[in-house]
Parts: sequence; C-alpha cells; structure tokens
Amino acid sequence: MGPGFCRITLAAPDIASLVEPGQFVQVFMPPEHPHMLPRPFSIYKADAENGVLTILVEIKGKGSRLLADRGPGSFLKLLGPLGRGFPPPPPGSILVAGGMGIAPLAFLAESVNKPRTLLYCARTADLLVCPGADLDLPGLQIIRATDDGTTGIKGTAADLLSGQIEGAPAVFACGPRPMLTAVKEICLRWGVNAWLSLEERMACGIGACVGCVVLTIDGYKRVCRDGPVFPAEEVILDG
Amino acid sequence: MGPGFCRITLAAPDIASLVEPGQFVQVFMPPEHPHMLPRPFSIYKADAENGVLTILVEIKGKGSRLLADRGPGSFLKLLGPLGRGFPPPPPGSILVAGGMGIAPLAFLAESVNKPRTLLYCARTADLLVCPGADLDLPGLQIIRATDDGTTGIKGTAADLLSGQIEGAPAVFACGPRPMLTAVKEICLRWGVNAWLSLEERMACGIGACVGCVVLTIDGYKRVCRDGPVFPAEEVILDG
Amino acid sequence: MDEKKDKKRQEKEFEPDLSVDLAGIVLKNPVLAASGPFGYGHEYGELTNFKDLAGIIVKGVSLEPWPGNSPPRISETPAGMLNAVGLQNPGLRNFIKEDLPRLRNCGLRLIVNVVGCTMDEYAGVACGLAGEVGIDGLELNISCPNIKAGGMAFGTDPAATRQVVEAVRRETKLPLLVKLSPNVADIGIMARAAEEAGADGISLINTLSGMLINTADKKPLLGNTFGGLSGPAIMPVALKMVWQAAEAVKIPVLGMGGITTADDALQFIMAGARAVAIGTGLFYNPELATVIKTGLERYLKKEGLLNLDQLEGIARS
Amino acid sequence: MDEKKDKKRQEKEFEPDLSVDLAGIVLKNPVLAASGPFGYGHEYGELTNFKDLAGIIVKGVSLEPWPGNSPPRISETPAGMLNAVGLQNPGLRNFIKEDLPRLRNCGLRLIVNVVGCTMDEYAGVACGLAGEVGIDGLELNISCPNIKAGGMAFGTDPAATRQVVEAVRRETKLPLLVKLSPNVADIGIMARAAEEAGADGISLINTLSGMLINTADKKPLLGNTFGGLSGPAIMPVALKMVWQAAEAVKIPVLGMGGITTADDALQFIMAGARAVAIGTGLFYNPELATVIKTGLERYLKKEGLLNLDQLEGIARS
Ligand SMILES: Cc1cc2nc3c(=O)[nH]c(=O)nc-3n(C[C@H](O)[C@H](O)[C@H](O)COP(=O)(O)OP(=O)(O)OC[C@H]3O[C@@H](n4cnc5c(N)ncnc54)[C@H](O)[C@@H]3O)c2cc1C
Ligand SMILES: Cc1cc2nc3c(=O)[nH]c(=O)nc-3n(C[C@H](O)[C@H](O)[C@H](O)COP(=O)(O)OP(=O)(O)OC[C@H]3O[C@@H](n4cnc5c(N)ncnc54)[C@H](O)[C@@H]3O)c2cc1C
Ligand SMILES: Cc1cc2nc3c(=O)[nH]c(=O)nc-3n(C[C@H](O)[C@H](O)[C@H](O)COP(=O)(O)O)c2cc1C
Ligand SMILES: Cc1cc2nc3c(=O)[nH]c(=O)nc-3n(C[C@H](O)[C@H](O)[C@H](O)COP(=O)(O)O)c2cc1C
Ligand code: FES
Ligand code: FES
Repeated sequence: MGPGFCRITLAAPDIASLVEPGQFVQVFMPPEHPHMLPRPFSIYKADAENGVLTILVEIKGKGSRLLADRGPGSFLKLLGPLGRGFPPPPPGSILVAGGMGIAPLAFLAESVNKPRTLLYCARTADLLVCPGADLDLPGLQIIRATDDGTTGIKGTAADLLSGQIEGAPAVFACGPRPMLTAVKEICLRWGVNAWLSLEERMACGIGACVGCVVLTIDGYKRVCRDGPVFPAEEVILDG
Repeated sequence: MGPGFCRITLAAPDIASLVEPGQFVQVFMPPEHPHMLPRPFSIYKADAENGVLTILVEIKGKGSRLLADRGPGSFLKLLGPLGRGFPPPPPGSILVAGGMGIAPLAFLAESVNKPRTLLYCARTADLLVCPGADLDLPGLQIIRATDDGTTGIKGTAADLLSGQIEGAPAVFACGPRPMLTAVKEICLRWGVNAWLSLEERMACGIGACVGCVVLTIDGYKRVCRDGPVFPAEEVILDG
Repeated sequence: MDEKKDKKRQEKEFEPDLSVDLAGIVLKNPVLAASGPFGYGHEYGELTNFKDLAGIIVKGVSLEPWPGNSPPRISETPAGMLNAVGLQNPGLRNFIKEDLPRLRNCGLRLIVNVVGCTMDEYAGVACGLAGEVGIDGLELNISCPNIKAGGMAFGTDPAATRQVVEAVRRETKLPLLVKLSPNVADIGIMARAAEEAGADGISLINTLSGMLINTADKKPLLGNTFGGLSGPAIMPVALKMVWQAAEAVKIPVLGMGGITTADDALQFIMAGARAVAIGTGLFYNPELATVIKTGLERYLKKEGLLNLDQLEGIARS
Repeated sequence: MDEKKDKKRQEKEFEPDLSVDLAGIVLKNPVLAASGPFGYGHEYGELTNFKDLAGIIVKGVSLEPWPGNSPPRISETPAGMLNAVGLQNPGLRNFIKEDLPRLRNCGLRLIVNVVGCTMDEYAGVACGLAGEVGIDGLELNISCPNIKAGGMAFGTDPAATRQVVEAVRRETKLPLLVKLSPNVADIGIMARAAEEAGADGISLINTLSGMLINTADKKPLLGNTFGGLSGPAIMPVALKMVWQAAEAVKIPVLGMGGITTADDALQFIMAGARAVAIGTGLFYNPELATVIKTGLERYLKKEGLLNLDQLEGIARS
C-alpha cells in the first residue's frame, strides 16, 4: 500500500467467523501505551476458514501510527465484531467508497455474487490504496474517480453516482462526511434506498458510554451499536 | 547481564570525551513517549577514542523498561555529561558499590592506576550484575559480598567496610540510601574522607528546577548540579 | 529465615476478605463501575463477565428524558479523555421500565446516579425510585460539568449542596452517596455540607472541566465546547481530593478518578477511600475489575492482612 | 489552480511576524519560559541557545530567602508531573545581586515572578525590584499550591486577590501580570478581580493541586504530601480557563499549562491567549521553544496570515 497506509492481518478466528460486512473491531493499543483508547477499524476481509481478519489503516495520528509500527508477529487485543453492518445488497446495487471507505465496501462487494458496481473515489490517485487484485471479483464493475483526475475519471463521488444511479435498487456508501451528505441527497432525490456507514470518535465501542452519537430523526443514536451503518433517510448529517 | 538489567552502549563522542567518573547523563524517552521525563543514568564506561558511552540500566519501572526494549541501532537523545563527579581517588582508596552503584564506581576504578579496593555488595548474587571481566583492572582488589551469602562474603557493605577501612585515605560510595548512611557513619567514626554519590528524582537534570534536592549542612542542594557526588560530612541523609 | 517461611505459609493459608461496607451497601470487594462509562450495564454484561465487579453505578437518570449534547462528544487527551455526553438518558420512567429489570438480575450491587437541573427534579427521581426493588443506593450527581443549567451550580456552592441533599434525603431511605465536583477551591467544605445534610457517603471525583480546540477548523473540538476530563491524567488531583474529603467527614468515601491499576486503587484506599470506582479505565481494559481485584488480593496476602480495614486512610496517619 | 499558485507564491514571499505586545511587554514571538522549570535561566542558557525564546519568567522571588520543601519534590505522573519545590529561592537581595546581572545580558525579555506569604511581602518584592534595570515586567504568583501559608489563599478569594494586586500596583510601574490559581470554581471572577485592581495582564494556569501515595511505604510520595500537577495531562483544564479568563477581561492573557507542541500553543491563542509560556514541556524537550516558534511560522504561512492578531480568541467567535 502507499505511504501513510498499511494493511494489518490478524489471527482472530472468533471474529472472522462471525463478522458481517460493515462491522468493525476496536483495536486496543499495545501495552506500553496503557492510557490510550482503543481505535475502531472496519473489517476489510474476513477469512473464516483460516481464522484471519484484515484491516486497512490510514495513518492519521498517534494511534494509527502505533498500530502501523507493530512488527509482524506482535500481539494486538481486539474487541468485536461490533456494530450493525450492511444489509445484503440486491443485484445491481451501487457501492460508493471514498478513500478508506473502501474497507467495509470491499468486504461487502466480496460477500455477494450478484452484479454490482463499485464507485471508488478519492481526492487524488495516491489515496486509492486498495490493491486492484483484491477488487478483482466476479460480477463487480469498478469505476475509479479522483477529484484531481490523476487517475480514473476526474470528478467526485457525487458526480459519478449521479451518472450511475438510474435504475439502481440500492446504494451502499462509506467515506468522508461531505461525500455521505452528497450521496444521501442524490439517493433521496432519486428515491433510491441508501445505507451509509458513519464514523465518530469512540470510547467503549459497544454502546455503553453514549459517546459516539449521530443525530437521527429519532434523536441521537450510537454509531458503535445502532450503526455504524444507518439508512440514509434516518441520519441528519449536519447535526 | 541478568534478567531485569541491561547494558546500553551509545555513540556519543562529545560526552565520551568530556565525562568524568561520577557524572551522569539524562536519557530522553523515545519519541513515541513524548510526555515522559528523561531518566538519569551514571556513566559506566566512556571510550573517548571511539566516542562511545556505556550505561547500566536496572529495569525498575516504565522508563527503564522502554530504554531496555530499544533495539540495537535505535536512536536515543542524551544530555550530558551532567553533575559533579568524584575527585581522583588517592592510592589505597576504598570504593563501595551497592547494587547498581557499581556503574559510577567501575568507571572511577578504571580511571586511575593506583592500588585501590572495590567492595561490591548486593542483597543477593543475582544483583551483582557487573561482568567480572569489566572489573579485571590492574591494581584493583575486589571483595564481593551479599547480604544472603549466595556469593562472596556474607554480609552488608557496612560490615565489609568496617573490616577494611583502617588505613584507607578515602572512601567513594554509591548505592541505596541506607547503605550510604552506614558508609557515612563508619567514615565519620574513623575520620576518613568519604564521597557519596546520591540519587533523587529529577526533572531538568541541569540545576534549573530545584526539584532534586538533598538536605546538606548548607541547606538544600541540587543532586543534579551540586552533586550527585557530595562529601559525606556535608549531606544529611535522613533529611 | 524462619520469618520468611512463616510469611510464605501465611500467604498460602488465608484468603483475604475484600468486602467492605460502603455507607450501608455491603460490597464483596471495593471495586465499582463508575457512573457513565458503563452505561446501564447491559453492553458490558455481554462482553465481560461481571464476577469481579462488586457493583454498578448506572449512568445519570433524570426525571424526564435528556437528549444529551451534540457530537463530537469525546476526545482523547494525553493520558485521559474529554467527554461531553451531557447526561443523555431515557428519563426515570423508561429507566424503571426498560433498564432496571435487566439490571436487577445481574447479581451486582446497584447504585443509581441521579441528576437534575432543579432541586425538585433531583427529589423527584429519588422519590420515583423509592419503591423499586433491587436498588442498593443512590449517588447524587451534583457535579456534572457538561450540562448548562443546574448541575455544577449545586456542586460548587455549599449552601445549594446542603439544600439539594436535604431535599433528596427526605425522599429516600436508601444509602445516599453525594458525588462532588472537583472544580472547587476547597473540597472539604463541600463534603461537610453533604454530610451535615444527611448524606451517607461521599463520592468523588467527577470530571474536571476542560476543553480542546481543533486548530484545523479553529473551533472547539467538542460539540458542547466544554467537557469533562477523566482518566489517569487527573488521578493526582482526585487522590488529593479524596484525602481531603476523608479528612473532613466521618462518613465513608468512594474514590475515583483515573484508576487503571490495583496500585492506583490502593492509593485511593490509603488516602481514605472505603471503596473505589473505575470509569475511563474500563475503556482501556474492559477486564479492569479483575485486574484490580486480583492485585488487591495479592497485596493483602503479601502484607499478611486479612482485610482492607487497616489500610483505609493509612497514609494520613 | 490559479488560487493555489497564488497561495504558494504568497507562502514563499512573506515572513510572518510573530511579535506580540503582552501587557506592554513587546515580545519577538509569543513563547516565554514559564516561571519555575527554567530557574533563573543560567542553566538552560549553557545548554540551548535562547534565540527562539522571547523571554523568561524567572522562578518565584520572595522578600527573604525561602528554603523550599523537603524531598522528594518531584514525581512523574501520567502525561505530567507533580512538583513540590515550595518556591525555594534565594530571596530578593541575593536575586538582585547574583541572578539579575547574569539575566540582564541574555537578550531576552525578563519577567520576575513574585511570591510572598503576606501582602506586605508581595509589595516589598515589587518595591525592591522597582529601581532595577533590565526587568520588563512582574508576574504576581498568587497561586502556588505548594506553600502552606499565604500563597493559594490570595488566589482563591477574589477580595484577597484585589487587595494584593492593589498593594503591588502601588509599588510598581512595570507591566504587571497576575498569575491565577486553577484551583477555583470560577476563574472569570478571579480574573476580573485582578483586572479591576490594576493588573495589566492575566497569567494562567499555575499547577493543579494533587498528590500521589507510595503504596510500598504507605506514605505520600512527596515530602510535602501535596504538590502541583503540570504537563500535558492538565492542558484541557488550562485551555478552558484561558478561554474563560479571556472572555472575562479586556487585558491580555498569557496562557500556559501542558504545552508541548505548536498546535498546543495555537489552541491557547485561539482560546484567547496573547502569548504562551512553556514549563514542563521544557523537561521533555529543552529545544521546545524552537519547535513551537517554527510551527507557528509554518501555520501562519499556510494560512496566509501576516501575524497572530487575527487568531487571538478566534475559536470563541
Ligand atoms: C466504525 C469506524 C470504522 C473505521 N474504519 C476505519 C478503517 O477501516 N480504516 C481507517 O484507516 N480508519 C477507520 N476509521 C477511522 C479510525 O478509527 C481513525 O482514523 C483512527 O481512530 C485515528 O486514530 P489516531 O490515533 O491515528 O488519530 P487521532 O490522533 O486520534 O486523530 C487523528 C485524526 O483522525 C480523526 N479521528 C480520530 N478518531 C476518529 C474516529 N473514531 N472517527 C473518525 N475520525 C477520527 C480526528 O478527527 C483527527 O483529525 C474508522 C472509524 C470508525 C468509527
Ligand atoms: C544521578 C543518578 C544516576 C543514576 N544512575 C543509574 C544507573 O547507572 N543505573 C540505573 O539502573 N539507575 C540509575 N539511576 C536511577 C534511575 O534513574 C532510575 O532507576 C530510573 O529513573 C527509574 O525510571 P523508571 O521509569 O524505570 O522507574 P519509575 O517508574 O520512574 O520508578 C521506579 C522506581 O524507581 C525509583 N526512582 C525513579 N526515579 C528515580 C531516580 N531519579 N533516582 C532514584 N530512584 C528513582 C522510584 O522511587 C520507583 O520506586 C540513577 C539516578 C540518578 C539520580
Ligand atoms: C463517558 C463518561 C460519562 C460519564 N457520565 C457520568 C454520569 O452520567 N454521571 C456521573 O456522575 N458521572 C459521570 N461520569 C464521570 C465518572 O463517573 C467519573 O466520576 C469520572 O470519569 C472520573 O473517573 P475516571 O477517571 O475513572 O473515569 C462520566 C464519565 C465519562 C468518561
Ligand atoms: C518544577 C516547577 C516549578 C515551578 N515553579 C513556579 C514558580 O516558582 N512560580 C510560579 O508562578 N509557577 C511555578 N510553576 C508553575 C509553572 O510556571 C506553570 O504555571 C505550570 O507548571 C503549568 O505549565 P506547564 O504545564 O507548561 O508546566 C512551577 C512548575 C514546575 C513544574
Ligand atoms: S463508543 Fe461508547 S457508545 Fe459508542
Ligand atoms: S533536576 Fe532540576 S535541579 Fe536537579
């Protein structure tokens, strides 16, 4: 993967056998850092047979750097699988991934066999870090786009989606908040069901502390337990 | 070295060429631990020619463990040489080392050629960690003792010193507070000059913060700058 | 040598008794889950087994449902965290209907944290809980820094503290702990006010008031601007306040603030706490109760002590 | 694209001006050494070059020499430290004779931290310093938690604050900063009291009162039992108090408490600080002033700002 990103593969048979696309794990920090909160990461791949999980990590701050710096063979404590994932995508669904939003959507794409389209977008080519081979799946059409046109189509996820949405039964999206806002707006306009995977700062990760909420039409809901995947029409993204 | 101890060799030409026995360095923590104070360690060996320093570390808490866990080739920031070391020992001097107190005294022993005696003591054999080869110096007589008799003579540093002090021109000591208290008492009784190297919790290590004081007959003095080596008659060890 | 052997034999032969009596609430060991981080217990219940926790102090319950603050509500800080949950809670009626039944049967002591914006609200919650089975005590939270009205005002003014404690005291026979705010100049005064007004125990500390700014967008990081600082960062402050509160009152003290090890818990006990609560530490390690309980047992064995009695406040003597 | 290029060109072409006017003390950049950790400057002077520091606030000076507290005086805490130095200092006369001459010629702004146990002592130090060349300002420390008499009492009572500030104000024409204690419920009240009494600026925060216990010997770890908590652990608390003080007064605020990066310093400025001071952070990195100065420059360039004016308090707007 490019600089600033890494892929971590973990032996975690229990989680690998239970996890569904869109769910995540809380990764605890190494024991030399006893006073840091665990960090949430979406499951990118789960190999139940071999009991192995993979996550993709963008190095953003101290926690992700610590995880990225762990050598092969080191031990990491995990909690999961957590949260509610995506419902199964009907044939012809569109998956919209912005940047690291690819992690849960690659998993979702892999989990079904029906025809489906992945719109994989980022600001610039270097941020489309998911290895092509991992996305080489039967029945999966992939359209790449970058805001600056350095690779694929020049344009945003919203531009792309607007061109593809007609006739799609459902949209599944994960990415930065502004992208999700645009996706929601387009889907509502076209009357297409959409599921959005959200991020929020977390502490417990299991629904106890009510720290990770997002505003919905039914009040605040916990991203870690009521989500991270929410129906687009329920969440109020600027709240 | 035994478990719970380690020897760290550092390339530090400036310090190695300046340092005198009894001086110490402040070792800063690795950059992943930006909110930890530096830790003071006595210089155990200084090889000015090759620009290399050695320190002996007893793993006591978080800081010493972090240092011990650094792999070969890693970078550590140092500040030093700091403090006032020992005066040159006259022929026939006695050096008293308790546990890790061996670090500055091995350096002192190595720095002169005259006949001198090292009393190297600890609670039990496992704590006499200094490699014999390092102490194989011309003119140095070594007497080892342990409180529990597991190696060398059975007895404390005080017992040993009482038996050896007659006729000695000076005593140089480093070790736990109770040992230093006993050494001071014996030397005063015999009217023998003694220099004691003290430890105290430090912050700046350079004399600015007045955090590391010991009570002396002239009021509080800074271990890091006025010491760590003090004339025995000056310091009030139970203050 | 003989002494050593004796000690070894002793260590093997006795099981220290960790139980304590906290203001009339008998705890099998001195480790409670602090109000808030543990929610209403269900979630952690699925995750870790409860067996090494003596009890749960549930999240603040108010008379009517409270929506809580707008996100972000949480941020990590050096050795700590800020939270501005704003006491989101389903309100008394929903708590009794939905949460209490599940909590009753988990085999743990149950203490309900009570919040309000006015004296009547506090009293109303206490009154509403009075008839309910399975509640072992109340913890009056007069110290939350994250709500705009009420809350903190009670916790920083001794006269107001006295009034609200008296008002609640009239409504309940349950053991009543009063949770103090650390955002005061003299905690002893507040503790005494609570004691005189009829509290059975003092609980402290709640979070310290704090904030962070996101320099990228030049705005406060938390949706609520201010939040409460908790975790190991604040432990020295908490410990001193527990020390001072224990000195000021005769009723027992429940100590908390940044506990993440058995040694931390011991420090609180030696400062004068009868029992301790763990909050933020649970986020770092959901099995923290077990770690502490085991560590306390080991310490008592090593010291040849049969129970914690002798250690309470020992560093003050 | 053109916009981007413009920005790039701009970044290259201008050198942002970091200078600020702190209560009449003109600083070449907003980074001072906080009172205490830096001592009287000599020691650090040998070690790091001073060039990126705008000034030094020297350690508290009292009328007569103070011996300080018994050791241990220091302990590391999670992301912070406790100290109970107890304001050990050589007293006014020795300070003037021995330390001041060396400080005068180091090319830095010099602010003297003034301490006392009574109003007269504070006034006496201010008076004694009045004739001395080379002092750019005074910082009245009415907030040290480590001395038993006086000290904190002034800092936690607005009336006492007012009196002591007035007393000192009468003795000095120098820019007068008043350093507040964070161990209060409402920092705004204290800041206003100082302003009304004639302070030219507010300086905060001093350390939070705290302690630790050594469970091995069942005694407080510090010789003085209580100490002051500083370092990154307390930064959220400090930032909030700076925010509130800046809101309460019109005079400029000097912010400090746990700063270890340029981003931290920026947060203080965005909360309303005119300048910042670094204390504990210097222990972690003696070159911290350079790190912060460089970081601030980079930030201003990136934002296309010529100076810090626009950023002061921007997060409050
Ligand atoms: C359900 C969920 C799934 C996620 N999946 C992935 C994933 O598959 N791959 C990946 O790289 N990242 C993922 N994230 C984001 C990841 O958790 C954060 O990037 C990480 O916690 C940052 O930690 P840090 O210590 O490196 O950064 P910090 O120093 O804590 O923060 C650095 C930056 O990251 C932002 N940030 C911190 N925590 C979060 C958070 N919980 N959510 C969003 N932004 C945050 C902060 O605003 C800050 O700007 C996910 C987050 C959630 C909530
Ligand atoms: C001048 C001087 C020279 C020293 N030389 C050596 C040496 O050559 N080899 C060596 O192994 N150690 C030496 N020490 C002691 C060493 O600095 C401490 O063991 C170390 O700082 C402990 O850090 P930690 O994080 O591992 O332990 P912490 O978790 O900080 O503390 C663990 C234990 O060590 C004690 N301790 C902590 N800091 C100090 C300190 N500054 N002085 C004394 N005790 C302390 C504490 O009381 C505690 O019980 C020296 C100390 C000084 C002041
Ligand atoms: C996320 C979170 C939510 C909290 N909610 C409450 C609450 O509802 N009522 C209350 O009295 N204290 C609440 N607290 C404070 C804790 O109970 C505790 O007093 C404080 O966090 C200090 O302990 P700690 O450092 O172990 O977390 C909350 C703390 C956190 C971190
Ligand atoms: C060792 C030490 C000594 C201090 N001495 C003084 C002092 O003499 N006068 C004073 O006003 N503040 C003193 N302080 C407080 C600092 O100036 C500062 O207000 C506080 O430490 C918070 O900033 P920091 O977290 O950057 O250290 C001292 C702090 C430390 C750590
Ligand atoms: S992180 Fe605690 S409820 Fe979601
Ligand atoms: S450690 Fe600062 S004076 Fe010694």
